[in-house]
Amino acid sequence: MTIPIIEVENVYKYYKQARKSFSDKNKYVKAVNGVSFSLYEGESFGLVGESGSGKSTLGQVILQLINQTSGTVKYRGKNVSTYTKKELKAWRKQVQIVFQNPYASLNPKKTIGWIMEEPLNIHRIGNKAFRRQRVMEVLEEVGLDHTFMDRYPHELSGGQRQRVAIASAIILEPEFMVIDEGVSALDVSVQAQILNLLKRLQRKYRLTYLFISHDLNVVQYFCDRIAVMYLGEIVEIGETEELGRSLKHPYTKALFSSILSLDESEELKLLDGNLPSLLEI
Amino acid sequence: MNLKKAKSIPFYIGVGLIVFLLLVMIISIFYTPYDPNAMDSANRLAAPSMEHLFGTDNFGRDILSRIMEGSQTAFIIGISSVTIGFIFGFLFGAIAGYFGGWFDEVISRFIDAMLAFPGILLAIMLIAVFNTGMTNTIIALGIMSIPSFARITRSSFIQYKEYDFVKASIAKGAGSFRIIFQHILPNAVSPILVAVALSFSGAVLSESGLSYLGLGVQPPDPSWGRMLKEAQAYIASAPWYVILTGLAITFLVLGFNLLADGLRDKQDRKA
Amino acid sequence: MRYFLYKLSSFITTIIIVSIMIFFVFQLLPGNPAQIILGIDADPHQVAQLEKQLGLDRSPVERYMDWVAGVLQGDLGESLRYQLPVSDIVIDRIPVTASLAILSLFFTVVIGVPLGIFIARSDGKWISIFLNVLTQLGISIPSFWFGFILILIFGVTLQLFPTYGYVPWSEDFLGALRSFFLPSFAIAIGNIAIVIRYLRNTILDQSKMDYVRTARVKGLKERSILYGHILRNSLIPVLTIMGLLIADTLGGSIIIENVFSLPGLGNLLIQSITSRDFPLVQSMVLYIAIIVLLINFIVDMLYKVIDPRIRLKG
Amino acid sequence: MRTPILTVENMNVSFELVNGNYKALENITFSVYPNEVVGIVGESGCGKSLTTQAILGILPKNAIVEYEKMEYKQVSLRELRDKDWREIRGKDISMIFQEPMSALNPLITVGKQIGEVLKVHTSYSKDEIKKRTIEMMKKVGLPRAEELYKSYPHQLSGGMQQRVAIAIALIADPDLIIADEPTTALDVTIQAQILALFKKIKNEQKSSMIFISHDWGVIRNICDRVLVMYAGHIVEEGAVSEILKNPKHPYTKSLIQSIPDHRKRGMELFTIPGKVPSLQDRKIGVCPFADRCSHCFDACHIEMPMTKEIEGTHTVKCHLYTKGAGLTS
Repeated sequence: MTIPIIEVENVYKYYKQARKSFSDKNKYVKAVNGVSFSLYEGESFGLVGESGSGKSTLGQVILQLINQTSGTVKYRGKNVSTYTKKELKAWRKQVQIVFQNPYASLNPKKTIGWIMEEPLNIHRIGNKAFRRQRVMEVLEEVGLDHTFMDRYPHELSGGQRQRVAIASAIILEPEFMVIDEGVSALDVSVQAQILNLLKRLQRKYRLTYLFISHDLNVVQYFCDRIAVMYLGEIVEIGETEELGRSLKHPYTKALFSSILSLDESEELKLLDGNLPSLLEI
Repeated sequence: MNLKKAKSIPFYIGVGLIVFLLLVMIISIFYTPYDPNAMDSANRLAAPSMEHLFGTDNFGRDILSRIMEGSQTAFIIGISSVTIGFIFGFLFGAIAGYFGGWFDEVISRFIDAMLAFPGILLAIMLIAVFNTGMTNTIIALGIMSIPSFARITRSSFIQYKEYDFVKASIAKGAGSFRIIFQHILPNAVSPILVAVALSFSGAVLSESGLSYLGLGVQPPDPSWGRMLKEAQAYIASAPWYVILTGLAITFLVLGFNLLADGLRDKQDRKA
Repeated sequence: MRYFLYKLSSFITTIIIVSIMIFFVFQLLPGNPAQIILGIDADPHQVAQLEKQLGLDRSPVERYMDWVAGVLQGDLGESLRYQLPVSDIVIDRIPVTASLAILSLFFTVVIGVPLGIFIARSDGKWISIFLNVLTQLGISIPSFWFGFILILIFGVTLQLFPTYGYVPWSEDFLGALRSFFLPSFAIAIGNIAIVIRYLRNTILDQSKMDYVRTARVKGLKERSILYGHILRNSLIPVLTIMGLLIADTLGGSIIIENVFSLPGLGNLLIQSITSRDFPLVQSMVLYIAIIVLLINFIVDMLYKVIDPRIRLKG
Repeated sequence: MRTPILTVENMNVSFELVNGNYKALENITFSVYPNEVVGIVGESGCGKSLTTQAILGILPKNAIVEYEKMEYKQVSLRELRDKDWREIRGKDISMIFQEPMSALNPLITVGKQIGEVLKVHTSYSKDEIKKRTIEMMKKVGLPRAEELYKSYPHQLSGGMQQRVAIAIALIADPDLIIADEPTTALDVTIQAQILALFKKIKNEQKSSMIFISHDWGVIRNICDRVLVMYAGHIVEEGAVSEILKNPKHPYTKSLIQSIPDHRKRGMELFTIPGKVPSLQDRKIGVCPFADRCSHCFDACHIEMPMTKEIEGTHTVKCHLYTKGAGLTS
């Protein structure tokens, strides 16, 4: 737990709002507003915040699916913006992403087998027989059998699709994975299955997770460290156990007091006054 | 019969009309009841009979034979102008939608500008400059259908570019080529197919209009629109001439419109 | 206000692009207008002089600027055939085309909207399939051929309406209405079918929305739900195709004026093409395109008034 | 025993789909008492929303609803004609939905949408309606009510939109409010505020509520009694605290155990194998949970268990308590 695998330094992402008339000045939406933190090998790092807080944008900036306005993202000490095209492609084997909506994250026109094989095809790994073998192995790994190979996404349930999305992400045996609200769309019993699966895969492949979620219960269960994002900034960061005890930022206080516990002794307590929501500012 | 099957009836009517007229067109290449251009001054404006099923025109020519021959022109114009519109529209739309930036800005402006011309006016203007005739009609109608293809292609590319499965594939290292051909195109096929069918019916309709105005296909090439122009003078004395020729146009256009609607319906039901 | 400025700026940009497109398409014309006016046997010296007079000796860019500057001042150039300013000729023809377009749009709305509502409510399986095919038929019929059919039925057989020519409104209001009735209806038929189909679809879509459920649990009558909630939301998308319908109407009137021998813009356009009067054609095409753009601009403004959600999202 | 405000006995709902007729709800029986909040909990596809929509009669046309008895304040709803039904909706029974944005008409000001209920059900004058609307808006915690009266839904945040929806549901002072996942679409901090509002309503209005949620945390915080639904059946019913402390049905047990929270960190979460069967895959006449249940035995695949009373109002539908030895754990 000494060398960081990912370092985010002073990252900003501003979106330019389209100018609608000649008299307009350029306006910006500050989706990510000066964020720095590091992720260490093998940990699960939680990123919590409400909708519009910039947590998803940050996740995609780290994977360079969105280019940051300024700041650097380092992978194992190397600035990823300086990668050559070839280096970038090689790096993409090491880092993966799983999205929230299992209905949008699989190409509806392709079979599960094709989707699973795609990463191997992109990186030209093995021959046809090897790839097929590997796809079946990984499918089994996530709890699906080989009969799924010829099926299309619409024939699968939400939980099954999410397993396929995870399987196609781990088939390249990455080191780092962004889980962008990866269990939020699922029912409780299915969510538990997927969370257990992610934990098991983490142990097996020594994965590092950036776990993005709005659900504090899930994050507190799943993650070792938590960062709370609000209006594009990280307002609080710390070990999961400690974070709950000593809250400083008013938003984090409100957030933690909103957790609905099943424990008899914990009654829902509400802070006085309305906290400004993003949309009202 | 269940609702889903019943809902497909118009689609099959459309396919039926197209197949029927396609057969008529193919037959007409080898056989027509009479020589479409053979005049018979003794038999002018004859009403439909066993001899002349659709009657004869003002020169005594067999109307059925002329309608059959006219179907060749309709299909040629439809297929060629849709091909032109599709190739250029798809190319512009795909590049604009996928890469965005200034190129998209320029293309979108041009699409907007071309859509400002009320349908047939753009074709009329081009014909005015290029002159009439089969080839120029095809070019004019082809250009006319570019903006709709470009717009549909552009919007599907923009739409699918933002989909999670495309982003997931980029995250796995996929390049533009793979993204376009494996991920976006297979999903964009159905809206483009709908546009092909609509564009075909639009071309047939516009050609008949242009030819009616004398700006489209010129003799000796046969054309339903020009037949209607001739028939207009005999609307009172030989109404079948007008009615039957117009029905041929209507059925072909209807066939493709029903086809397009059915395709769109299937696509919506899947989504 | 910002919405207005934004729409205005895109309206102007589009006009500029349209005018450039038109101008340069006409630059592709083979032959020399001066030669065309004076005939093939004309004295080359005279031709050169007329060229200069017409400005043909200058660069296309300069001539484009001249043309645009003229258009901005209401000067659309001079017709070769009539030897008259284009704007004078065009102005005479406007009332006919405008009457056709307005009457045709009137038919479209007055017939299309109620039928659309009616059809959305009749949800029988077979009736809706039948109406589906019927409205497709309406869209597929060539409007000029439908004009013939109307002439055949109402003009020739029933003798209810005149089949060609027109009477000015100022002379005989009823007579004018009668003369515009059939051609307007012929133009409208396709648009009526489009409005019916479109409105039916939007009503059916809107009926599935959550706010309809809210209205229902408030205890509203089905009638009040339809007219108070669903219909307003359904008409907004219909308004978006209004610009398209108006363009269609003008396009349709180009042909229909020739069917009914009405001396409107369409009639003039075809005549000037046949007589190769290109300055007239060029200006008229621009003129019609600007009208369409202007109407679209107005529709956009209306849209803003009716839909409170429209801010700057375009 | 108090008299219930709403009683439903043996309600069945089935859907006529393209390829046949499918039972979506079976033998739904429950009551709601005055000033009581009844929760309905379960995973998606279990029939929570269907139950309430069937009661209000707002299901799509291909749904067939049958019941032995359905009474609102001792009046059978079966005999009601359309007109009388409309008088009950909105005035006596009102409803709040999950997505506040889409539940409001985008083209009508929020003030008008709230006041519309009074326009339909009362003969108040325009001014009176406006006055009451603004009062109600203040009551549900909408700031600057006079200004907001004239605003459109899209100008409000999600939390404020949901407050408008709540105002619509409350303004005619109904005796029963049905809330269908009213906080699910909201951010957690906003959810906490809305839940506090519901508590206030319960205390001040003295109305009854049916509160649907998939979230046990929400249920625990707001409900007195809870119905646990699985695949179209009510499998367990009882006081919330009792069920959380002492769940009897294997489904309820494992569902509660599979909820992640910080106390379970580092532990494997309890899971139920498989998923909720879709409408087409359901078996009729047997225990719906049998295929996923680790305690299942012969009887579970043969017949549907009877309702067994555990203690007071706590009941369960499981063969373990009628035929088996009961669960020991």
